[in-house]
Amino acid sequence: MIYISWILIILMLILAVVSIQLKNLIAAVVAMGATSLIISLLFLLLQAPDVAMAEASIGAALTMIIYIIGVRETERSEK
Amino acid sequence: MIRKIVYSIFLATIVLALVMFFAAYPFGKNKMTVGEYYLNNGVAQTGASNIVTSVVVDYRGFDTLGEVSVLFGAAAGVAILFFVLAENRRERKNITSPNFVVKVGSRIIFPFILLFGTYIFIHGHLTPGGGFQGGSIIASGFLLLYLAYPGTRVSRKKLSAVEGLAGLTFVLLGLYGLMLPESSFLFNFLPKGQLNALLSAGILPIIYIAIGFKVAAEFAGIVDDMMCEVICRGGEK
Amino acid sequence: MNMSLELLLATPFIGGLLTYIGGKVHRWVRNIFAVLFSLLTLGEMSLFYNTTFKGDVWGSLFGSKLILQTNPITWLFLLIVTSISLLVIVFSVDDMKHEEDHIVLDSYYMQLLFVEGAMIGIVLAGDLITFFMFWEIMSWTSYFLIVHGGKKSMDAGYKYIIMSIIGAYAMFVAIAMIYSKAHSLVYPDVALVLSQSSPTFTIWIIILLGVGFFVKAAVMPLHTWLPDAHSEAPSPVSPLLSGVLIKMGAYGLFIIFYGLMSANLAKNIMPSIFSTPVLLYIVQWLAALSIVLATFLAIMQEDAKRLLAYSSISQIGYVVLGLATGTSLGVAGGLFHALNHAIFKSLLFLAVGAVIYRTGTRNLSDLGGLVKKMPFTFVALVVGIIALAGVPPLNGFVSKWMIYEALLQKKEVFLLIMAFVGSTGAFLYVYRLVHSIFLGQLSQKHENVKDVPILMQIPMWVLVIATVIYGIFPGLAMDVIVKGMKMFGFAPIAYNLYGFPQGSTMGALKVINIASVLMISFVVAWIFFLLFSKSRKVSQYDNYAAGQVVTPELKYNYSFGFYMSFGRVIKPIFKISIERIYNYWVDAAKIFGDYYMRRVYTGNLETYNSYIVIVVTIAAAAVLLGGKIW
Amino acid sequence: MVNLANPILLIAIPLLFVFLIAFSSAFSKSIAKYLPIFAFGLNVVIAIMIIPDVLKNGLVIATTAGFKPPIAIDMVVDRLSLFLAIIASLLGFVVSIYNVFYIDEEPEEKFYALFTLLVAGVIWMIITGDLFNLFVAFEVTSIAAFGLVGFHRDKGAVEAGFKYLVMGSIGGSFLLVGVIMLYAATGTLNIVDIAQKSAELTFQQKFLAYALIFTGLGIEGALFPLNAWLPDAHPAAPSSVSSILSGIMTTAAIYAIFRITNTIFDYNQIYFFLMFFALLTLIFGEVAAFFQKDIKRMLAYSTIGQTGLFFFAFTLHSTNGLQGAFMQIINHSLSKSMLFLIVGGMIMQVGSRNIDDFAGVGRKMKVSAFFLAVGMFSLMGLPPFFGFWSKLKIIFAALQQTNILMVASVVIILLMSVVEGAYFFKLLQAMFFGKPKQDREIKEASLGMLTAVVVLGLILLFVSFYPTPIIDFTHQAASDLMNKNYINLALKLGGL
Amino acid sequence: MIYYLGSFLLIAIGLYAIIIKKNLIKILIGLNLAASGVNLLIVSIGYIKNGTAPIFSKIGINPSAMVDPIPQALTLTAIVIDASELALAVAFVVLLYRHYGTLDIKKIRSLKW
Repeated sequence: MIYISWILIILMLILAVVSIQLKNLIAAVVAMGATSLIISLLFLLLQAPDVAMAEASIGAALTMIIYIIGVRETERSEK
Repeated sequence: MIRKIVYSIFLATIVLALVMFFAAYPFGKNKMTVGEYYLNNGVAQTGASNIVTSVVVDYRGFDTLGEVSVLFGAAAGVAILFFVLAENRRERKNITSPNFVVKVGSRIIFPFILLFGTYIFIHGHLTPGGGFQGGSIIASGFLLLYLAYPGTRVSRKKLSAVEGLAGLTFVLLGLYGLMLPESSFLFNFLPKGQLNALLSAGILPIIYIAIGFKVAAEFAGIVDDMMCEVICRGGEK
Repeated sequence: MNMSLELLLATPFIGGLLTYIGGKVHRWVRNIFAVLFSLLTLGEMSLFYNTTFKGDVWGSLFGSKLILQTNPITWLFLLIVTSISLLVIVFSVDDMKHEEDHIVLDSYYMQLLFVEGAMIGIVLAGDLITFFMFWEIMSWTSYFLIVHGGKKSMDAGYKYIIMSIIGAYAMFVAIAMIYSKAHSLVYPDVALVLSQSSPTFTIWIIILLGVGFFVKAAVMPLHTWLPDAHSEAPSPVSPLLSGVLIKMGAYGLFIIFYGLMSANLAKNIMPSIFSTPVLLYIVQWLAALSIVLATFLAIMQEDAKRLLAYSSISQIGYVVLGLATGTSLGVAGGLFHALNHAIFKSLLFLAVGAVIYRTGTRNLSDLGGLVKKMPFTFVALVVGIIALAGVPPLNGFVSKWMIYEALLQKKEVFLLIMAFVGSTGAFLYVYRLVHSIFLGQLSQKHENVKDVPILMQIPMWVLVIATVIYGIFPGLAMDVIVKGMKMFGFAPIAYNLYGFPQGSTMGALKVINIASVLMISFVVAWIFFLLFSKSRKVSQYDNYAAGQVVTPELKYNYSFGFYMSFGRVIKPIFKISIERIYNYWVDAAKIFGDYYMRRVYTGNLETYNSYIVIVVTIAAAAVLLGGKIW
Repeated sequence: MVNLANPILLIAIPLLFVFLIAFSSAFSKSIAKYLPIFAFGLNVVIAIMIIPDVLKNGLVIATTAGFKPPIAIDMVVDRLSLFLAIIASLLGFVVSIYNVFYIDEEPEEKFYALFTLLVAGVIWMIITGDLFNLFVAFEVTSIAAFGLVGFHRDKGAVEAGFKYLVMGSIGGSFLLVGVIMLYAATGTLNIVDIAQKSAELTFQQKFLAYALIFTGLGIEGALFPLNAWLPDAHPAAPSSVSSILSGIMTTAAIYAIFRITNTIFDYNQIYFFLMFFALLTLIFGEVAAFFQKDIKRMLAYSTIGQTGLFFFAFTLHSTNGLQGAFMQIINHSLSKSMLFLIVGGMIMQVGSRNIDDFAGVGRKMKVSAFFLAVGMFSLMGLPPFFGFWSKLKIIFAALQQTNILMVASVVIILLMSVVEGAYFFKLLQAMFFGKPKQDREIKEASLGMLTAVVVLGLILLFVSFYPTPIIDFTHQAASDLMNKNYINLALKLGGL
Repeated sequence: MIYYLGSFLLIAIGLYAIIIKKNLIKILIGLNLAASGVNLLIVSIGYIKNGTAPIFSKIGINPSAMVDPIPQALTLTAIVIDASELALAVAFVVLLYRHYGTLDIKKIRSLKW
């Protein structure tokens, strides 16, 4: 159980850094969605199924959609 | 460039201080005091098998009331910001209509998503999940409709009616608790029923259903405003 | 019986409100109410004149009682306040009539009565909180009075309110420091605390309170607001300001020097030079400086009201000089001069106000020759300037004489010289006033100028009579002053109704003799003038200058730059003007503040967020470094 | 009969009306306009009915969900929080009357719903007894305020709203981390319970949690480095909203800091550390206000200055200091909200927010100009008004022990009130004695808006001329909070 | 222990993005990351070594083996609050873009001191 969480957390941190540094905003938002998906997996590992479902459906799905609509309305890429 | 380094040093000190604090409370240690009480007699007092739900709705129900009003505030805020007078709404012309597969597929999947969402918030007090999760699943169902049929518009009147009704049931249930001799807000006055039965745990399922409708309506409202922002504003920059 | 003090204090305030409401009803209702209520206050005051009774508590705040009390000294100042306010209100009924349209006169009369009420509150106060409360009410109500005078008066009022707030807050710190030690701010307890506490504490208290009173009494370094405020204020308000308001500063100084600090306390807590404590000595020198410099400035003025304003600064310098001498004669002289100055300065301001009411200008150079047109105002002005210069039969003489005598007895030679320079200077600017307004040729514009209506003349005549009475019978005021000073621990001075008896420290003085001699010589000169036929009656305009006929609009009596030559002598003194220094510091503070504001609230969200992170990092660092925060 | 004197109703009723407005907007647009008035009218009545219990035993605890406090969330109402709740409901009532005449932009029912939510959130923050519930109330208030600040949707409002939102959500995250650290240390979320359980924790362990909570609430409570959003947000919001924002919202956040600092983290160094913040807030607030040309920005900066003042009074850590702080809170919330309402009416008449265009307005709008002068004098602390008593109390408390630092801080305070006097008199002067420049025909604000102003003005005048009940009330409240019987009363009543 | 470290680092990355990045969307991403980090921290505090999810699907499960339910309840609320805040934030960003025409925070400075 320890090793899976190590891998997942490191993956999450990498994805977070990626989502910040990416120039293309859509890709950045997708990376952010991926981090929250991994976080909901971590919640499962922490024996918190309720929160995992909430994080998945709200954090990953709805927030990402709202961000993508936001990006579509403004500029696609940074600078 | 120096700014980046300086700020990273600041953030490093914050992280270090946090680590120092949490060193005294190692990861797996049992830090519960009130938590013990909930685990030991949660089932007896609220009748729900999912203790998290009993904490969310019954013991700390007031937090959830606050949380629901935050969501209401956000939906109202987005509605204010994207408010467009009726007369200068214009349909956006050049929307690429999605191909056939998406249209047919979404029409088939949509009822199943609704079913799945309602299943989750009806069984909130038995299985993991509840009003919030079920509601957001239904909202993503609506999202699917927007993707498949860009022109569709959910009537805002109905949405705010559902929103208002659900909120009213929540608060009125709470106020009814005050009428009783125990006179405390959100008191669980209905019979608890036996464990793991669908109609158990008093007012918990009713509240969670209300929350499910409310969250679904509000997120649908927000997404509808956003999509309307894209469609009916004419999309000009 | 004790209901009276609260009633006396409340009447002006209630009167003010009723006048305001009356104003809504009709103009005359308001005027009548204003005059009625100030008359009522004067009546109440005279009803209890010369009776003293210890404090009756009208409230309590944070553990210290609020007390109203009276003693003869308060009656002296009450007399000044109520009488001058009544005369000013009567004067302004007509004077402000023509400005009915754009100035809101209802609030003007209300503020007049409020200022009167506030000053009564100050004088009656038995403890420092009531004193301070009415002190601040006086500041902001008088601000509203000053600002009624049009655009320039707004800047003058603004400067006045800022300086008086600074002064008030200096007093606030002192009161708070006393409260921290004594928890009760009634005068006797405060005196007790001051006598027990450490010398530095007492000196700090005295300095802070002194700053507050110096600002209001316009002693030299803090006087910059007075010339603008008194000259820009509407004409009936300036007599109230310079006649009465600055006396409150003098009353305050009297209270802290002789009320809070017992007579000998000053001696033993600080070294003394020439037998006066060093603090009082500095005050003496400041007063003397302000006498001399203000007189020089008054001489140079072109505007009548500014001239009178600077003369107020120098005359109040006499009062403060008298108070600071410390001997009973000097203090009595100071108090008496305060009364006299209130009377003749208000008379002068009313006279100049009458001239302005008729001619519309107060610039000395384009007035002239009004003596035939406005005889009564001329007589009033002449009586006022004789009193101001300190010529015997009128009231200015006795009090100045007592101050000189006190300085002589204390062998303060330099101060005496400066006082003399001040009073001789007074002759110069006093003559300037009467010469350029009334003597000389009448200019075209003022052909049809008549004298002021009756309602404006009555206050002037009352004041003229008052100067003569207090001039000839100084005893009237002296018995109140001496009885009051006995309560503050001063040796009594021998005096009688007409002046000072044979053996008194002051040397013999019977003003009635001097007055009668003057009267007789005046009559004799008048008879000579009538008997011996004059050569020929010549009209002022029948003259020539070097062959060129002088037409009526060309006036040959010069009045612009009257003392130009004298001005060149004292020019070097005025290179450093205190006003410029203050403005310099205010502007520097503004630039400094503006610069830092611009850098902190930059409008950039990034910097705002970094502020938040910085605050948390400081806390985190503090925890990491072992949690000792300095 | 159900006893109505239950503090929970103070929050439940406005929330009920929020959802009622949402529900009713589906049918008819116009009734949403009058619902907030009923909501807060009921609130004021209930709050007044609670007064006898609070006076009797110092504290009223209302539990939710039928369980004792540490298990469930409870509402703790002591003297001052009740008084603040009364002021908040009264302001809500008065301003909702004002709103009916002031708001005419289109999404009206959304505005009224958010407005009711805002005041409900403020009352929630004041009386909640549970730490996480405080975070939720903080979020409810902020989200409603974000929406309302952006209500006008013009360039300034949107920028101000966005900045306020970003800073508010950072504050929310820090507050949440702080709350969780306390939960990890003690296992409960009830304030009184945490105070008991965390008593033996060393300073080093608890200080970071306190710093995070302080930052979170400080952003909302307009303390110096954290209040950069306030000068943009308050002017951009509609005047009725900014009167609630300045009047009671910042006060609620500061009151929350008071309660948490006095119950859970009670060290002497903290008060020294906070005094540093308070003085900076005062200085920057007042000096910045002096340079403003826009009248609402000036009032917003003066809010920062006043907050600095009563936060300084709190950091004196003595009963007198607390009493001075409470009196200043009462003075500030009454007069500042009245000022914003008046200025709102005047801007509607004059058409611009620049001070120079306000010349000569005082003559035309007599009643509102009179109450403007009353409010400003009370804020400045000039004698006959309530501000004088509270400033007197604060300075007396500050100079309790005359060491150098205290005298220096008192000098700073008085210098800053001179600056405050400077810019208020500048405005008064232009208002009353300036010549009206432009031709716009200015007439008095409409009757409905005036009733709101007159009600607040009369309360302020009553309190100024008869301050003794308020002084005793605040003295008792200060001694309650000071010598910890907030905790022992809660223990006795709450039965932990 | 890795969970604590992971959540602290996630919060730090979020804050880093908020302060350093110029683009509005990146700031919002930073906000979301910081909020998710805080949620992860809350849940990981409630975890008890080899405890099970706090659901009594069968009668017989003994409560002492269960994980602490309170942090999960708090996280549930916190997630929805952050989501609603960020929805409003995106709305503000869209309006800002329409008024200012740019997403660069440095250019959105019309309200100065």
